[in-house]
Amino acid sequence: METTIKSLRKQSLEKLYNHLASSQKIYAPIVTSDKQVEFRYNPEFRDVTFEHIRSTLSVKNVVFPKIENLFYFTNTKEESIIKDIDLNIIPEVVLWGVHPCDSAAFDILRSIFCWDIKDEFFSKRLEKITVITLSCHKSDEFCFCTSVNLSPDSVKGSDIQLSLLQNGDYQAEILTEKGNELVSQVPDLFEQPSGEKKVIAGVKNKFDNKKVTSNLSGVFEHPFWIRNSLRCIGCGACAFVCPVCACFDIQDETKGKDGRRYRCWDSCGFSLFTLHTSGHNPRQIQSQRWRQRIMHKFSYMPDRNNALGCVGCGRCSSSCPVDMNLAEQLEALQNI
Amino acid sequence: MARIGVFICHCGENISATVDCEKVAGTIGRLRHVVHSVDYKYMCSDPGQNLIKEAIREHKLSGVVVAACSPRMHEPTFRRACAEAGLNPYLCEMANLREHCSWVHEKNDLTTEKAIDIVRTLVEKVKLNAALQPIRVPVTRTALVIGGGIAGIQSALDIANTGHQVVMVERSPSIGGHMSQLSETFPTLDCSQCILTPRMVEVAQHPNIKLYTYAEIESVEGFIGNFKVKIRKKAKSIDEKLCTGCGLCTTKCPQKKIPNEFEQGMGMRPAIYIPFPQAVPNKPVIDREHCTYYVKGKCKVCEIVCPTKAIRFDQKDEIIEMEIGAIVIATGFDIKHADFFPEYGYGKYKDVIDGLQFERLASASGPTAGEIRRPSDGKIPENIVFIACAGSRDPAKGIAYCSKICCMYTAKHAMLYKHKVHEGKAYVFYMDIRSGGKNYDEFVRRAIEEDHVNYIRGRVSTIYERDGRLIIKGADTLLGAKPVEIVADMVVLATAGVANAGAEELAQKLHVSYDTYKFFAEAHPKLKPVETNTAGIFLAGACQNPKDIPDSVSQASGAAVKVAALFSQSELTREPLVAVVNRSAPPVYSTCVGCFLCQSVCPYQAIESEDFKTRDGRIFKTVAKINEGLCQGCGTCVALCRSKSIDLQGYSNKQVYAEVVALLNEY
Amino acid sequence: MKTGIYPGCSLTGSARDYNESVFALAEALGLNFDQIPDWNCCGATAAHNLNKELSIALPARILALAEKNSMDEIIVPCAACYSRLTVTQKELKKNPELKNRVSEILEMDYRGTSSILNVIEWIDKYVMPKLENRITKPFEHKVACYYGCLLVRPDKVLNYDRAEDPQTMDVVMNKIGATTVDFPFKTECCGAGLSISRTETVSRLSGKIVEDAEHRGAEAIIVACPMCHSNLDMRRSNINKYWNADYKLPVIFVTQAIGLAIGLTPAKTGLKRHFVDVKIS
Amino acid sequence: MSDFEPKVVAFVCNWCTYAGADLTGTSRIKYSSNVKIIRFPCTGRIDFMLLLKAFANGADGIIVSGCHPNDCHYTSGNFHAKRRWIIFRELMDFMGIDMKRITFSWVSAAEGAKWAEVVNNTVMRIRELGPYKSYRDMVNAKVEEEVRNE
Amino acid sequence: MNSLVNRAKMLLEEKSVNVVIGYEAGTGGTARPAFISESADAEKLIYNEHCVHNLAVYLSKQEVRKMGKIGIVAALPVMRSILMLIAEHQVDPENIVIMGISHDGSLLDIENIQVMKDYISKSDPGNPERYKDKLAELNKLSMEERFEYWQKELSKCIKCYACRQACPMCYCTRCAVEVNQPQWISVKSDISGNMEWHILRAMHLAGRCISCGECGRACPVGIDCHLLTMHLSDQVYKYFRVYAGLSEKMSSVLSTYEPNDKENFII
Repeated sequence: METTIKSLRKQSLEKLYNHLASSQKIYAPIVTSDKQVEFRYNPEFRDVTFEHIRSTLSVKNVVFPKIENLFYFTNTKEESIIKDIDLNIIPEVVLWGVHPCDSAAFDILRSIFCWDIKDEFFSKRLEKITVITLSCHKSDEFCFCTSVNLSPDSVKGSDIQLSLLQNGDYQAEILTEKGNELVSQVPDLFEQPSGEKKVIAGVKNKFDNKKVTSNLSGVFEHPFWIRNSLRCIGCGACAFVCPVCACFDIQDETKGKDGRRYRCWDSCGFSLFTLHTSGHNPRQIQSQRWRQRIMHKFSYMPDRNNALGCVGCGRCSSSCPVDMNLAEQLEALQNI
Repeated sequence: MARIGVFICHCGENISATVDCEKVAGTIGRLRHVVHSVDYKYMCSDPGQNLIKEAIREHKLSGVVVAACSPRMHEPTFRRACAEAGLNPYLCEMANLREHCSWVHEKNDLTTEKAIDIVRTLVEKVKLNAALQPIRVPVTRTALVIGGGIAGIQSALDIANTGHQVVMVERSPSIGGHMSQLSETFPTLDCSQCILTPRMVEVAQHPNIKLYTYAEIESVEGFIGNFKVKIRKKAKSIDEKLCTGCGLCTTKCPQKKIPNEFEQGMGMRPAIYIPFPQAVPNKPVIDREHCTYYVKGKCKVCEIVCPTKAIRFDQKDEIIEMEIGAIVIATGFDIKHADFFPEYGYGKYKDVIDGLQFERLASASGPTAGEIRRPSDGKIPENIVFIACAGSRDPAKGIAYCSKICCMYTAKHAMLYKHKVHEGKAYVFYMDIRSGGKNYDEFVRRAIEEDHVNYIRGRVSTIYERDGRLIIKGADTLLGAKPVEIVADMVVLATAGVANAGAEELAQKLHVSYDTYKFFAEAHPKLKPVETNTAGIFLAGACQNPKDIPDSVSQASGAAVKVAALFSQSELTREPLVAVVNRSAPPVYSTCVGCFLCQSVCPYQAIESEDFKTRDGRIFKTVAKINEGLCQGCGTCVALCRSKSIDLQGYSNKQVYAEVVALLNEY
Repeated sequence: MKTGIYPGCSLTGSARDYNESVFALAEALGLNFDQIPDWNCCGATAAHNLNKELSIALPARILALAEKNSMDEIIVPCAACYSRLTVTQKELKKNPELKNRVSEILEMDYRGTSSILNVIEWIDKYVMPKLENRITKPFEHKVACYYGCLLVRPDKVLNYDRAEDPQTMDVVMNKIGATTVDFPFKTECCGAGLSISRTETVSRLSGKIVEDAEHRGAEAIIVACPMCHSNLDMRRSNINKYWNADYKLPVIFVTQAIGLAIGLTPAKTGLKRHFVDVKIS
Repeated sequence: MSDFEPKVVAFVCNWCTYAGADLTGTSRIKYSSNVKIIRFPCTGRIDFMLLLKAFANGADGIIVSGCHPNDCHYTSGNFHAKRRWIIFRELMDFMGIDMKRITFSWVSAAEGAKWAEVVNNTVMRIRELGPYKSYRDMVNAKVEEEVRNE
Repeated sequence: MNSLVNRAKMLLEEKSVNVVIGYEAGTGGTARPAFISESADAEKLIYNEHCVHNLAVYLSKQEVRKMGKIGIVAALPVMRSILMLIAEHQVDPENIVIMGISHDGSLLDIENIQVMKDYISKSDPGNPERYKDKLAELNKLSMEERFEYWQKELSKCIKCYACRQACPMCYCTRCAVEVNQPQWISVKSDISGNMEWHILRAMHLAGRCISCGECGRACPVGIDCHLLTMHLSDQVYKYFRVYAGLSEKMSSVLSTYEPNDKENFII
């Protein structure tokens, strides 16, 4: 459908939120006591923040939870009986106040989870969400969406996009049927556009990702990797906060005769990630793992999923204990 | 796929009276991997054991759980049975349904449920058991005895008489130790040397004993059955083969003013000397510290007079290396010397002497030919005072323990004095009289009643000299702590028995532990009084704590039996329940990161290190390695190891973890 | 390095002779030290029987004053005072709570920084080095050094000289030419404070000390404690009465002996004040 | 809580407490059947993680018992254990895990009666405390998005 | 900080080290660890209040070990970590040159381990002041409240192991959480799994933690996990009178014992 533009008064925003919150699960960002920005289910409107630059974690957990049970089993003397998970109990969720970079990640995740066989857990969850994005009117030195073909007000993966207007009201772009359906529940909150201008943050373009991608094909053995990864201490923070990282581990857990198989987040930053039973590890040292991380996002994925594995949210860099600044390194790679 | 057989024993009525054995067998039979589950009246009986053996063969069992009495009772029985049926014995576990269940609970469902839980737990464990092979360690059947005192002599002879080789190392020029210095011995008053010297000679002549005197332990490596020992043979400066021991050199040596150690400094000896007439070997050594030639660079009188030209001034210390299977430490004790008691004026007044000095005075072969004459002027003392517990049982002086032998030898001393100086008066200051032992108390009574030795219960505060006599000030606690003052001609201090000089150093060389007083520590105060913590090293005599002759001798024989038992086979086989540090293919080699904290927890020094080298020989990884000869399998290192790189066979992490889960969950 | 001196009551009273000898010696050898201003009683042997806090607070104040006047070390000629001050310093060192409490009581802060010298230590440290070719009249006499109790006991606290058969004073005396007899009564009790309450006892105990010294041919008893001195010297008549003897040998402070050795007059070293005439010089 | 039967796991060393418990049996001293024993060579072998696992798997109480100081069959295993437990308890307490639910004891091979006493007192205490629900709830707590068959 | 730069220059020029591990300017006025192997780059080195990372963590990395002689900029916590690493055979003192930084940020002259120990001995080995309030606050809570607190905190944990990776004493090449036979710690990051992980971590650091607080700082989701190890540091001192990282010879508290260790809970 083609986009319709409406405007929402500040007060109506609260009405809209409370309407949604009362009728279903809504996942919205708040600021915690220790200054962390966290998404919570159905928080009070007064707690919901509209000022955050980025939440500590992305919202990927709504479609790719850190723990996803795959099935249950019971071992009898003779056999193992498997019990599947009923996916229909996965609830509808409205994502509120998600920034464009995070919403853009959903498509990329889809390209990973459904590139050949459709991952039913993922796609079931994906169809259950409605995304109300909030375009960015603030940014910081870690942001670089503009360098990965996005912008502070891009509408990728969004059903309704809210943007702050100069007079403090909000503009609503209704982008999809899902969005439309939602609006139709409370039509009178949405008024005709006032013509006010949107407040949109500036995000400096730091590198040309095409250039980076083409450069990467030739630098696998380049000393760059060692030099620029010595600092890396090899934790999984970057991968776990990343809205796009989709690596997972599959585990069985048994207690007595009952057990379950689940999948949970994993990271290519861990040395264990590629460790073979033999003791051989194809990615033995951190530089190789760091290279893998960048290669995967900026070389392999463009080529295999024809999408960049990065939305420029800057979380990996802001949460890195030793300031491994991704954008900075990509910049370097562009001029390598 | 595991195939477990479970055998529930009724133990007659002992178990079945409170536990529903059929139900247990039935429930367990429904568990995964349990292919055979039965109950029977007496599993330990022959038919019972056969039941197990047949089942092993018939059902091709990969593991067996016998639910019966305590494993501490019958584990060996059933493991043997399994072995006989061709199943590795370590694939058999016991569930303790009797001591830990039927005997301690009432008959009800809970008790039966508990029984089921216990058995299930062992089933889950046994699934993870590994087929272990007993550890075989080769044994070099040669014993090393350190110290040539009575304890060392006894051990050496006993071991040698079982037909095994013995190497004896003695630090001084002759064996014999303190016992050779003693005059008569309590409680029989028979002459010490008369009973000792034959033993000394026996040692020297025994075909199975190699004797090194004037020698010390340089270093000890290795472990039980496989020690590598270096012995430093100090230069005696004579050729023992040529020397006939005629002693001419010793009479001609111009340097004669050296305090005689054997006489406890109460006589003099030359620089080339034989410690005492009955010394073994009876050949002189040159004391290079005092020999005029070594001090001034000329003399060599001995060389000139020696009829066989046996003197070797240029002789060097010699290091002898040997393989040893077991070690007996018999380094003995020493007594507290010197100005330990300023208030007693020891060292200041010639006539205040210690017990050993008195032994020499009383000894027929001593400086006074057995007459009790005081050192200062050779006068026979009319009054003599003996002070027991001079240092012992006196924490203020740092010696809190009782030296054990003093009560007896003080009584003996008093007696000897009275026998030699009939009109003399002997006083003994004591705290308590500790005369436990065969005929010991009778002996003390004799001293008091027949020989009229005057026992005063109390301590001496000070001794001082006045007009050539000694004033002893003390208290008589039996007379209401009345101060007593005695004028005597001589005082004998029963100074505390202490660890021998160098005991600590030796202990460190041998890696055996020692107590705060530097006495060697036994492995267990009650049940392993002869063993040390280090397998293959044993204790004999007063190196463990002050002991009298009978105690030393019996412990020495005890140590000898331990050695003989160890030598009874060419290989020693040990339970394979030991720790192992994991090993894996390169480039990992082991997940051990080599922090070696395990080394400091191990009570047995069983943790060594192993290097991994690159082709060019560069060490790139050093990890821990367990010496299974030394490891006793306590597993303390296992619980400590952060990376879980050490595991304990028989109680592996997988096994104990499985037990916890199995005990608490439905299966 | 600033040195202070704490005289205590004795040296300003019954033991003025001692005090004079110390100052005379210092003056003669050009050693200087200042008296601790506003010093108070050390509590001596009495206080700690009554009230622990008091017995600690009194000496603590003295030490605090010393610190306040930035004295790095203080000379304490009286053995009793020396004992109290040292005990206090040790006590407060191992007991911070008490330390704070004491500071409260005193309303002064106490750090325990200034070190305490007994008279022998002072002699060793300052006098001895200066004696080089100052000894004009070597003290060539046979003497018995009497240490008493407070100079060496409790040895765990003072750990100065060995409690049994101490030697330091003998060494000093030998240095100035004296021969010291082997004296078993070095640390025997002189009766101390009983001097007032039970003169009898003092006569008996001190008598033994004097007797043995004389018996061993000593020409004088050398002391370093006012209490010992008063018992052996001031009480001599009682002693002689008690033992009906006529002991004449004088009791001389170690500082006096040194004084004489470097040629100071008996008067200057306070010898004239003794009860038992000091014939030797 | 009348019908509440506590689950108590006992971690004991082979040489003292296990033998002691054997003696309890041979002396026919009765005690509560809620306790089930797991045998270790030495208290030094007992990994603190096993205690957590016991709670995680539904234990309401735990007993850890070995040789008295100086009686350790391996001379020092129990001393090391002692240090480990001193620290472990402080950590548990700091994290709010209830140490009243763990009994630490020295029971020698001669103290059959003491073993029965230790067991009964522990079981009695756990009965009063009730099931260790708060820990179990934590173990079963799920992640918001998690879907389970229950 | 010129003296630091010059020192680094000198060390690199005279080849007494192959690399200097220090700090350089990071994103948005912060600082971050830097590896300087060319004397020309020494200019990059800085030292200011942002330089908090415990650089000792790099010394046990195999790729760093391969570099041979290493110069390391070491403030107090780094020095103490280095002593621990030497004590536990992870660092060869011959292989490192310590560029000590005093509490006021000036360059120290540390020519050998002894000098470093002497410097360390002058400082308070206990937990840094800034953590004490929080510790006290938690200790004031009831047991239930503490349980609540930690459950809430640890539910945030995503098992990224930044706490482990940032810790110099967590140098194991295989961490216990990576053991899956048995699976001591569940891989997923649910509360109990997280709780078990942090208990394990704290226990493994008991008597070894030198209280630099890096684990807590590194945590991307803001869990104060350093309080666990710091609390144990307090306890270790309380019971055993020991602080970690004061000597290169000490064996850790849990691998040693005193027969008379006092406890009040064993019946």
